[in-house]
Amino acid sequence: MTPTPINQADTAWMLVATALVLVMTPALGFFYGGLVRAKNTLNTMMMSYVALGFVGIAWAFIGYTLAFSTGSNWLGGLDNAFFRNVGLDAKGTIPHILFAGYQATFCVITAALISGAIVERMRFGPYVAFITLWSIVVYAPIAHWVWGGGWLGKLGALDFAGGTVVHINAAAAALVVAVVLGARKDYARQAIIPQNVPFTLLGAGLLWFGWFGFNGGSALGANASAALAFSNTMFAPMGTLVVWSLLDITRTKKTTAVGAATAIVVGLVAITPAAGFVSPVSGIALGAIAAVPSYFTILWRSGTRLDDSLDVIAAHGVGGTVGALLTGVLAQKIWNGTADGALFGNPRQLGIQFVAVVATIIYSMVGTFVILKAIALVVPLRASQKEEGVGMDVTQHGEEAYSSGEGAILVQPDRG
Amino acid sequence: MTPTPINQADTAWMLVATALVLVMTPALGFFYGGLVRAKNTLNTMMMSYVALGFVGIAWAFIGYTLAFSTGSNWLGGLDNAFFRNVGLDAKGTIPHILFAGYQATFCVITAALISGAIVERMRFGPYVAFITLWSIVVYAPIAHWVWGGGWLGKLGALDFAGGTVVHINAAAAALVVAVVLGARKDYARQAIIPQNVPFTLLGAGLLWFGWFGFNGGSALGANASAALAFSNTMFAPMGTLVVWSLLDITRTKKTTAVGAATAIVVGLVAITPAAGFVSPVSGIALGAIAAVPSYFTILWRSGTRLDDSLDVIAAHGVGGTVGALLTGVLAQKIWNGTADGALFGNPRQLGIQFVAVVATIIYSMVGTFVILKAIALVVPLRASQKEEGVGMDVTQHGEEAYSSGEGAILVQPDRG
Amino acid sequence: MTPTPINQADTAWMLVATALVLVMTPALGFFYGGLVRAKNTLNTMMMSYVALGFVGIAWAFIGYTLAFSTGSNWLGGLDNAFFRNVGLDAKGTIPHILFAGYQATFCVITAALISGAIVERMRFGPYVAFITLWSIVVYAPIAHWVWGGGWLGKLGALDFAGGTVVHINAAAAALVVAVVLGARKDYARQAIIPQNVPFTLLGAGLLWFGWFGFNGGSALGANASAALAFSNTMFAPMGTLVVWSLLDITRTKKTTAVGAATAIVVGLVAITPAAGFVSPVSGIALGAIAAVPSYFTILWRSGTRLDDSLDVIAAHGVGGTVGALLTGVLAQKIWNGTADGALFGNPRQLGIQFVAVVATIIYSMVGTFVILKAIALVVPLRASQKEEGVGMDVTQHGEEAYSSGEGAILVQPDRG
Amino acid sequence: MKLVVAIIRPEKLNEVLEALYRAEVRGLTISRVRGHGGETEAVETYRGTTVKVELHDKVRIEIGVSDTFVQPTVKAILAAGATGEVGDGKVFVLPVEKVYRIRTGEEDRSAVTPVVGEESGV
Amino acid sequence: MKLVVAIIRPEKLNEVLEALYRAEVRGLTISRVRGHGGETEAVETYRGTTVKVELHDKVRIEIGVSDTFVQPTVKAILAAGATGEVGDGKVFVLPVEKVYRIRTGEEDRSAVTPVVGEESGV
Amino acid sequence: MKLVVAIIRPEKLNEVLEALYRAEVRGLTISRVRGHGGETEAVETYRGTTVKVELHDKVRIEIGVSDTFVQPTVKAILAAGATGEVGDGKVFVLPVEKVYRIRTGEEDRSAVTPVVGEESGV
Ligand SMILES: Nc1ncnc2c1ncn2[C@@H]1O[C@H](COP(=O)(O)OP(=O)(O)O)[C@@H](O)[C@H]1O
Ligand SMILES: Nc1ncnc2c1ncn2[C@@H]1O[C@H](COP(=O)(O)OP(=O)(O)O)[C@@H](O)[C@H]1O
Ligand SMILES: Nc1ncnc2c1ncn2[C@@H]1O[C@H](COP(=O)(O)OP(=O)(O)O)[C@@H](O)[C@H]1O
Repeated sequence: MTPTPINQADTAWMLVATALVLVMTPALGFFYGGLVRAKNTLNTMMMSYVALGFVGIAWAFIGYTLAFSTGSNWLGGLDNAFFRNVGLDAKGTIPHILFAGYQATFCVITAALISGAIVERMRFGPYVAFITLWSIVVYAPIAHWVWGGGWLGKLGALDFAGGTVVHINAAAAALVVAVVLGARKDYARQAIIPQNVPFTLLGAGLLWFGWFGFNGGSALGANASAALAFSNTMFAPMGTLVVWSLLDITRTKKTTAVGAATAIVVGLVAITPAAGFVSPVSGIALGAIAAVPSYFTILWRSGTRLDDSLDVIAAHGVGGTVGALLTGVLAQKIWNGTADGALFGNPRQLGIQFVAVVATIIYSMVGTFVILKAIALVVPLRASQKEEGVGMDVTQHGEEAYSSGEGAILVQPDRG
Repeated sequence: MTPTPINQADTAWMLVATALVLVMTPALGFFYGGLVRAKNTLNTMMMSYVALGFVGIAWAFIGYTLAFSTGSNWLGGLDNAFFRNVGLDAKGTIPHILFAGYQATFCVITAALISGAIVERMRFGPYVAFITLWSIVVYAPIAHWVWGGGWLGKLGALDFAGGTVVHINAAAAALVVAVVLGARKDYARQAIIPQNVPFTLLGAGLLWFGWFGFNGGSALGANASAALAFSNTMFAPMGTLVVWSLLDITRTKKTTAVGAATAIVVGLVAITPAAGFVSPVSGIALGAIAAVPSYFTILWRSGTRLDDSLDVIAAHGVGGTVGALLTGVLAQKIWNGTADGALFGNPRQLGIQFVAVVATIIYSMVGTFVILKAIALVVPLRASQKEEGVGMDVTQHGEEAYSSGEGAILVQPDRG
Repeated sequence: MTPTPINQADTAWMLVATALVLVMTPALGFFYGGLVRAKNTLNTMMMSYVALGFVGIAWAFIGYTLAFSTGSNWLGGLDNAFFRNVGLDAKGTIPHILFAGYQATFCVITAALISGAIVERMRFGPYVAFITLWSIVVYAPIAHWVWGGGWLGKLGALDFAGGTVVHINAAAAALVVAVVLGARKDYARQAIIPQNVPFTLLGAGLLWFGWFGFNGGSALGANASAALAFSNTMFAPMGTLVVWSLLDITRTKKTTAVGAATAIVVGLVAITPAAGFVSPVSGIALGAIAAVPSYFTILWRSGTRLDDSLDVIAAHGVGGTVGALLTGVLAQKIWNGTADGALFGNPRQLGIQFVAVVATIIYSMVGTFVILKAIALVVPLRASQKEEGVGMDVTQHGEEAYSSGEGAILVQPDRG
Repeated sequence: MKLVVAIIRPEKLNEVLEALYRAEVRGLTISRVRGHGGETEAVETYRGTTVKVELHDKVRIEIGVSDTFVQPTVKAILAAGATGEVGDGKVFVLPVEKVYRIRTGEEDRSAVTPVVGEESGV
Repeated sequence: MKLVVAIIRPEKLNEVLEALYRAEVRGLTISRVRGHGGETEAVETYRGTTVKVELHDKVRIEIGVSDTFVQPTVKAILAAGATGEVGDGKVFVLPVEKVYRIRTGEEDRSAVTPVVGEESGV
Repeated sequence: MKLVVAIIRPEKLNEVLEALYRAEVRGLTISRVRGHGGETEAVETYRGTTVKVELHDKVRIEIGVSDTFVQPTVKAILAAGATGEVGDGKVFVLPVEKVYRIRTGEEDRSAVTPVVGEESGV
């Protein structure tokens, strides 16, 4: 297999971008893990970390080919199953295997994102089964629709780095899982307070860092498009953070750290579909605007019985939808060489974006529901009330996050 | 806007360098946040994180143009206000917007650095107002003087990555704020002990990591100068760490972890102005030498009434000054192609460096003082004694860093 | 010194790769630091951090030249002592000083790896002396053998990024140090439980991130080989993580977070020698297979009197050996352009790999033993029982990791 | 004067606090403790090591009350703290010789009678 | 023998320790607790949720003293621990039947008399 | 009924628990505390600041026992908790007026008699 020529500079950047996206999954583990109660810390983190194993391998075996190999409008073929024919020759301007690895990191984090809706109560085994199947049955097809040569891409839907494929998709799934599982037993009865806000801030900081690879890397090379996407990924969340802080101050006279961490993520989500399509100033505007609906969704949601525990819907669903639609408004051909949005004389784009959002939501919800019900036929999805009370760390993993070792008796090894 | 050609390899490196510098601000939040008391953790971290919002947006709107667009010897013009004319065409060899984004990260962290002098007592609103104004009124002009075509650059001042613009500047401001605010009520009366030294070590590790983008990226391309700056950024702090540890052992028979973290930062600060100008061996020497004055400044400072709480002056002021002056001593034309230092036959360079240091200190102190007093006319800068006692996390942000949720009663939402 | 031409894209990638490997040492500090008891947190972390000082400087002064300058089959010469003649001209396609810096990060982390075997009991001074000497006397020669033009390289031993030089080497040393020091006083008598599993997960995540530079960078350029090594570094540990989780479930009905973190490291270790030599599918297989022996070695080891406290031998020794040998089995010329393994018609390669493994183990063990005994002539290696009881943080560093400041009385400064 | 010391389940804390509130008990002090009783032990595994955790998280409540308040206080705790499963905890009533309010130096009965008044803390 | 149990403000701990030192009280044990009294409640907000934190950080000091030491001990605490604002805490004096020093098995009075002697701990 | 309160070294906790187990003491509650006694102080340095840490980590054990169990309980603690070096801690025996088991409302003796029975917790 003699590799066909690759562009070295593009390869250099995509190597880095891939590493950056990979680190987002641990970062997500910390973002989420800081927000739960101490007795569920490890379980919440593991919900992200484990995706790096099972979802990643599922991607290598079957997900990649379903998403990216030549196939129909709806699904890829099996040419690249088990990474067959995925070698060092160029796909675009970079080695094919690097492209496949880059895309793997997207699939992994998308699956992990869902966990925010179901922390502190879902049994770990069924969770692993769920995200693995979901990555194949739900993620791969939608990725194919938009990026793999499927119908949404052909329709002209703009999704630079995954507003629909990643964020809206994950949020739609999150909604379904949260409803199917039901609320935590203490939800809306007791105060459930973040155990470690610094971890959440750390997660937000590392997510931002990794997101440069997520959006900037989606240009698939070290080019002007990457620079644009990169800059928008910097400035849009800055705008979100400012507006969010001002909303916080207006409402409660205080800016919160959890709020700041949330704002960063919302801004990153919202700019994701738009990153390479809109000008930097539009990017700031987009980030600033996106703060508002997500902010108020969180306020509203916490008053309902919907225990979307870490607000996946508000951050990724609402943020992603606002971003996807505003992409259809603010896109500029002079910046992206591809298409204008409604504000620049092409209202049709907004319609296309709308179709993409709706199609993604419907498919994701149905697919998620089917997978969950299938698993529930075999094993119960939810931990018992008692397990929930004791905490998922001890009951699911046999470990505690922070331990002083008091009163722990050594049982094994007793051979020594 | 058809982009003029960019160098792809330079772009690849500068994309990464920008991401690296951005992550330094969260890293700083952890470095600082570990050193305060638990009740002020979030507030301290937020002082860094919030700069990513307000200072970043101020930079996009006005700071960048004042620093880098064509103007006078003293200040840039308004050509690039609100990122007007900042597009994908090349500035140097990389897209203009990427250059602007790279520089944004410098402005953000410089503002955040100041917070180390005023933790555990400054009200959050005035703090945000202060750093935002400061980034426009103090940072942008000084950046213009040195890097934007201003008088210090013309004079021949060598500041590779911001010894004066960033570190001395921030430290001079820190001195003024610390004096204007006064010492914490418990300062020099009670032992104030770091709440989480691992966080400080984490911050130091991530700062080092990010600093490779800070110094290496200041070459603005993937070239030999970047490699030199990069290597110096690795080896100089190693030298500092060795000398600092030996000083620690000599004085107290123990090496401290807080000391190691501090040494790393001091070494990084000191090499910053010199990074692309001196040989690797000179870099090690510079790092080793720089340990001494900062070490003893910390010892001395903690015996005074000057509550520069996290020793911004010792680390960034003294470290930065030592670095800036030694740049004037150790620079070598055969390594940098630009200028020799005093040791290599050009004593005049040392004089120029001295002028740059003094000018920066004076302007920064005056500017800082004026901004602070202006804000103090509108709102009090300092939290009340009682708020200080209770802690800034609860009083400024309505949150606790670590919570077990005991005795927390759910008030809202009561609609559900 | 006019620099000879470098490849800019290669340089861009190697700048990043170097930064990535550097961050692995702090990451290791967190991986290890989370696994010990709270009273030894800082000491354990410092064992990694301090290597960034002393070992790094030893490398610049003498280690690099012994490893990489022209010399005999057994050892390099002194041409590059104190970085003489290490400038900006190209070594391969990147600046020489960048190459030297990249290699420095390998030496640093290898030394730090050893500390996992001796936490919670070794005095800090002797430890620093030990790793510094070790990096010169043991690491530099072995690196020379394999990568610096020495006999193992000439023999045709395949070690892409350090399976023998780094991991087996460190593990062999770890075994000797653990035996020489003896077990912790509480070992196998009390339950010794990880103080902060999230730190361990954080460390594992950042190690993975940094390892992309470790393996991907070992291609020394942004080329197809880097892409292959990079992808294997992603997918192999995914395979390990899956198998490890399944072993955990089979044995205890629970997947553990400490196990997941360990699995990631084991997978990374195992793929290290093979990364650029085997196909992605072979990489996954290699990662999956490597889980088994390390898993059972940990189980077995904890039942013995060998207090290899954080299982350096199981993770790095066994994992590295499995990887090195499987490299000799699974290597494919069509992927690496260099050599086939046993499975592809070249059984001799397996023999060569075996020689490399055995030679490394023997030299490392002997060298380690001699250094330790030499130091022990001058100072005791081990803390007293009482110091061990009180904890190494207070006794070796005069600090506590987490402090609330209760009952701490300010002694100095009393001048103020 | 008596000191009522109760060991309860952490998850029952809020209910107990509410019950005490309704019983007009205003002042109390709590701390996190770990207890051993008839509860099943948890088994944890860390790498090769298996560990039996014999102690369970509990909350200790300490309430100084004047004699007439002892019965209502104990009743409130018993009612709100019970789940019926092993591990609910215990209540101890200890005799107290003297109580002082630090702020005023008041003694005994008046030391534990709450003053609703000027602000303090946050 | 008596056991003096004091609940004080954490920020007053150092002053109280010093006062006790001057009163020649040498042995004591402290723990972090959280208390509820007349203090104003703190309101915190986490995303959409508003929470009222009714418990305030306090420090609990436990001091075993022989009878003649009770008054000086209590006085020291009252003097050093008071700020005059609600939330200063309480002191309870409990009867003790027996005290042992674990190291020697000594009982009662001699069990709480400090020995300044050989080293221990660090 | 009595309440035995012991302050011991953390590193001795496991041995003491075992000794209590052998003495057939089943129920107890522990908490992390910090103590001051005759122990040497630790000196710590943070940047320019030197600090004397006067408090040492200890564990507090609280055991409600019926009168006949007091002696065995105390003996077990004294035997297992002693190292002979300063800092081993103290045992206090306090009178108790009443004990309740929260789960059942049982009182006194039967409140502290362990039931080995149905599961609970994990
Ligand atoms: N004798 C005792 N002294 C002190 N605390 C006790 C005693 N017995 C039980 N406890 C505390 O009460 C908790 C529950 O006790 P347990 O006997 O298991 O419950 P139950 O009373 O429901 O049978 C224990 O975890 C421990 O904290
Ligand atoms: N009856 C009580 N029993 C136990 N602790 C109490 C009692 N009353 C108050 N406390 C403790 O004392 C602290 C301060 O009490 P509070 O009544 O607010 O103060 P003050 O005595 O100044 O009016 C509380 O936070 C609580 O920890
Ligand atoms: N009078 C006391 N009241 C309460 N706790 C005490 C008292 N004296 C000692 N302690 C506790 O016992 C621990 C050891 O006490 P110390 O007097 O140093 O030991 P020893 O009894 O071995 O001389 C102290 O750290 C403290 O926690």
